[in-house]
Amino acid sequence: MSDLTDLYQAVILDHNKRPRNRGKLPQATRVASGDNPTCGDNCTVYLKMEGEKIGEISFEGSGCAISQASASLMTTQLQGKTLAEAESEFDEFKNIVTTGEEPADFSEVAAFAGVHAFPARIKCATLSWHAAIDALNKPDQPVEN
Amino acid sequence: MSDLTDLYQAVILDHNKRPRNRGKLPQATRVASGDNPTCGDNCTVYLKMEGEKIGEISFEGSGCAISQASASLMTTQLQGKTLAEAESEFDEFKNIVTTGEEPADFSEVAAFAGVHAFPARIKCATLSWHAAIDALNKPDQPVEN
Amino acid sequence: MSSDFSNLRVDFPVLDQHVGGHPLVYLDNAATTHKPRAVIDAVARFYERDNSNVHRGLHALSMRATDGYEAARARTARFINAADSAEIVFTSGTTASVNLVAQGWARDNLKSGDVVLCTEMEHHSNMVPWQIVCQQTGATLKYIPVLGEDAEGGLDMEALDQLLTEQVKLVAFTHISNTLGTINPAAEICAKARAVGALTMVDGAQSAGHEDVDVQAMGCDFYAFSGHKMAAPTGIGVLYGRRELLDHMSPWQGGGGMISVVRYDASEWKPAPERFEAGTPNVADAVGMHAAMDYLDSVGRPKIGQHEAELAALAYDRLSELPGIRLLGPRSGEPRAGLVSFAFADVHAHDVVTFADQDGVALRGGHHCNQPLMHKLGLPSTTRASFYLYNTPEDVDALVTSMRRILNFFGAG
Amino acid sequence: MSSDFSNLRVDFPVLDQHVGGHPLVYLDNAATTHKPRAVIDAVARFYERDNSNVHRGLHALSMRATDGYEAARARTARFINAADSAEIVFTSGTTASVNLVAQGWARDNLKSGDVVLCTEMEHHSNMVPWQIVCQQTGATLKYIPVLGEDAEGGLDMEALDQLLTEQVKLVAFTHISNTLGTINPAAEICAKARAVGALTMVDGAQSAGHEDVDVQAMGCDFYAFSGHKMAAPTGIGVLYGRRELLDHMSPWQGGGGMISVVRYDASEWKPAPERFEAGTPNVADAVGMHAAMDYLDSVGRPKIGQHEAELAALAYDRLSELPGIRLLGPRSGEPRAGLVSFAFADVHAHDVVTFADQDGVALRGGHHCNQPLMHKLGLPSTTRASFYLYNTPEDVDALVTSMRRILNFFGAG
Ligand SMILES: Cc1ncc(COP(=O)(O)O)c(C=O)c1O
Ligand SMILES: Cc1ncc(COP(=O)(O)O)c(C=O)c1O
Repeated sequence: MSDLTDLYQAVILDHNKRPRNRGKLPQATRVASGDNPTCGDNCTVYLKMEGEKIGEISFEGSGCAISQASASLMTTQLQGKTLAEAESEFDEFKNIVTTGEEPADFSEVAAFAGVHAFPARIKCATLSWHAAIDALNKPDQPVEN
Repeated sequence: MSDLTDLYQAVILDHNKRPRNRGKLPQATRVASGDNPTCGDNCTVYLKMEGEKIGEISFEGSGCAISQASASLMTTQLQGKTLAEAESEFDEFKNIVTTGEEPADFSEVAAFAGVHAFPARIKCATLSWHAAIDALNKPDQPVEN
Repeated sequence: MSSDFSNLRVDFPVLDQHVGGHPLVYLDNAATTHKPRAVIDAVARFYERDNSNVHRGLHALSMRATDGYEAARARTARFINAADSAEIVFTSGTTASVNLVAQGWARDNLKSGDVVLCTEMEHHSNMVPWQIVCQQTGATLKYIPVLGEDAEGGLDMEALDQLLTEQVKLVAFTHISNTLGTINPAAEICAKARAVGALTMVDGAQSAGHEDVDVQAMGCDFYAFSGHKMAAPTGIGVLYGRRELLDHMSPWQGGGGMISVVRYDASEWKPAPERFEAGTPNVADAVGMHAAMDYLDSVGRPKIGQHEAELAALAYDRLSELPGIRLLGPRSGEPRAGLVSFAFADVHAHDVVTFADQDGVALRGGHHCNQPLMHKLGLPSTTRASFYLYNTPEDVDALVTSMRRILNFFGAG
Repeated sequence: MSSDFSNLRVDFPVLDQHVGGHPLVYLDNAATTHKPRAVIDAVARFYERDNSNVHRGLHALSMRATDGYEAARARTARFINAADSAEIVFTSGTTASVNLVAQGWARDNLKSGDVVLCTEMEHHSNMVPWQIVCQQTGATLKYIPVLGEDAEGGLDMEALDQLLTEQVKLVAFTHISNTLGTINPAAEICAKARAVGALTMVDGAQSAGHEDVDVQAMGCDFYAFSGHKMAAPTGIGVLYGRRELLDHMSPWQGGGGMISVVRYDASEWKPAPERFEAGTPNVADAVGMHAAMDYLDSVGRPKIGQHEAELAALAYDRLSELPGIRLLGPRSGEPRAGLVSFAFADVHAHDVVTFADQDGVALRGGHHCNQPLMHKLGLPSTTRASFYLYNTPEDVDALVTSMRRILNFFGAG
């Protein structure tokens, strides 16, 4: 059970139970979706840009605790970031979930280190991040909600 | 080696070396061919009918010693026979090569009893017989040689 | 619940292991089953004694390999009561068998205006090949609906009667649903199809190793199954087809072994079954499947099926007591095959399966190759527990205990 | 002739037996090879410890099975130096691999006026699929001729230059001929094909397990081989395809595992390699093939190839002393792979093989899935002796002694 509590840390259970920034974003200017059809997980990320930076961010979708918590945490991490900054955050996140190395600076994303012991779950953890980066790479345009 | 000399009995070696009734039959009225493409064996049987009976019979083709000897012996057996008689001879022959039981009446076809120990060779032994029966089942008509 | 069955566990070496510190409780049998020692040994023995290519060989090993391969074919014919060994085509599995019929029969015989009938509960392997061939030929694919909000009502047989027009050329349906546990009335569907002149393709992946199958009594035209789902090796499966049909079908693959004559400009085919077995066949695994058939029939497939069904019924009833659970397929007391699919309101199937694994309980979570049905039922995925002869009532206990623990862990208990 | 090789015989349990009262001398390796203990055990171990379905599973066994299957794919990529594991598609064998390209690539891309180039020495498995798809698409199949009355001259490379027009869309050729022992200049043919914009499909059935293969250096677009011809189990094979090609090819089979989205009306496919692996894959035999690759590379494929070639050269020279013999393929002293095909003027190949079998010598007699070439050479069939790492010069002695005895028996000596 040690592995399991590593995987389902309190941070993750909390984000899963009370997701932050969940729901559509009325004034979103960019949106992108991703899914993991083999699991039925899916995630849509909405962005309202302020210049080069993310002004507001939200997500919608369904999936396991790992994917929901990761999406929720992702929104709190990327708020205010540029594309370049978001990409480097994602690189760090990918490193955490694939290697289990916890980042030097104490941060909530460290909670995802336990995922590395469950390779089949890595895709769950990164799904929303991929959607966010996809959205960031799009041009601004009115989004039909 | 006992099996082998059973298979290649003197009768068979003799018919293989000096096949009887080999070659085209100029006045043939019926002809049929068969082949065993997986081995490259092939056999054509020519018949000149006299009423319901086989007047003259010959074969052509190439194949292993078993198939050549069997064709040669078959021509000597079926000479003068009707379709019904030929079919019953073939039944007896099939019985010999599949069961190894030698016929009660002493006859050359008993030489083929050894084939039953080599199931892969049964087709070689029966190829020419099949062609002969096919030919017998056809109507008489001039055959282009 | 015969106690004979727990004695059989020792025949399956893989069961003798711990996962997450707990004894393995393997409940993923609808995905694949384990192999008894007799099957593992039959494959090894083939490689140790008889290994050779088949058909064209005249030396001792080759004749033994050919005999072994053809004996497996004859055994398979007996296993499903086919009239003739020539009606048994060895393939790599159910999926390949269905694709063979789709491309070898349907592609030549369907045209615009024709209809293929499938069911809403089909596995992707008996659905996607029909989508593809309908797209290729212009035929239309229609679905027999599944009744009930939890699909508890089975196939809508009245809808079937309406859908079964003269345009229908083929009805492709699963004998037992791998997602719902529903047992379809195969003989009845085949009879109805035959009455309008349609052929039938029965997906036997979940039935062949679980009950006595008699394709002649069932009256189907094609029946497909996989070895690995019935105690046999991976990589081998079967297509049964009525001889008249097989002998008139186009080959699906060209190559060695399926030809009678090859010239540089064109070729001629052997009759069935060789016509459909291009290339060197999977001899060792056919021999292994023969051993699996002997094993299953020595236990008795009707007994196996009853045992599994009892375990599934027990699991259904025990699980239905859990809070927030939604159970799919036949309700308690209704006939059900040896599996149960369910979903919790607040815990996703992935979390369930990962959690159960730590308790040593192997489950499957996902869409079970049945995405459109999941979509219709409004579920992203379910958790499935599926039983086989080596499972026991204690395995059901372990399942239920593990489910209670996860509900507690996620605060949903 | 390194003595290391006779030490390897003990690794192959099947060799330790008598046939017709004589120790088995297995010279039918071009048809199928034997499996070392390490491979037999790897398959058994998979069933005993890790057996499970792959891909969609989240429990321990399923993750181990997936890891084993994907490790086999990565190992296969290294085995032939593919740039990327995603370029490795597991199939049931060479024949299936060729058919996959014929139906997945050629059927969509060929049209009337296009040309597929094949060779006169192709195995039916790399010939009949092209006949079928040319018939389906209206493209024309042409053949690169083989030179010499005993086919001793190899492919006619000048004719190739003439045949290689802009109309040629694909050149399909064997790396090593299973009938002649000819080694074709694969890199050169691929370069010439590329120069006119044609793709290349290399049949590696006789080369993959016999020399270090580097698909990137060879410059081919597709390369196919079978596990069973290189010490691995039956029922598993490989299609290598360049990623850009695979990602744009249509799936060949529909079903579970190859889809990303299935709706009742239509479906979408996963990228390669999954797109081409519908259904439950042959996991155990992929794991077995991994073990075979490790085994072969621990011995060293270049050493294996050289050893076989030495035995074949020895056999060629010794056999050429026999009366009435006709030997096919490269002449003495010319490069030749590890096999020899021959025919006697007065004794048919069937009689030769049956006779040799009684001496314990396993040979193959027939057309070797190369009917049209046999026809061109005016031979109904030949006898073939083919060698692998476990054969020895003593095996060549046994072969020659047996051939002398049969010539005497039939009064042809
Ligand atoms: C040159 C060649 N190509 C293709 C094949 C076909 O391989 P398989 O029968 O394993 O599909 C063979 C062997 O039979 C061969 O020797
Ligand atoms: C009902 C059903 N049909 C078809 C299949 C496909 O079988 P396979 O993957 O062995 O080809 C399965 C299992 O995956 C199944 O459960």
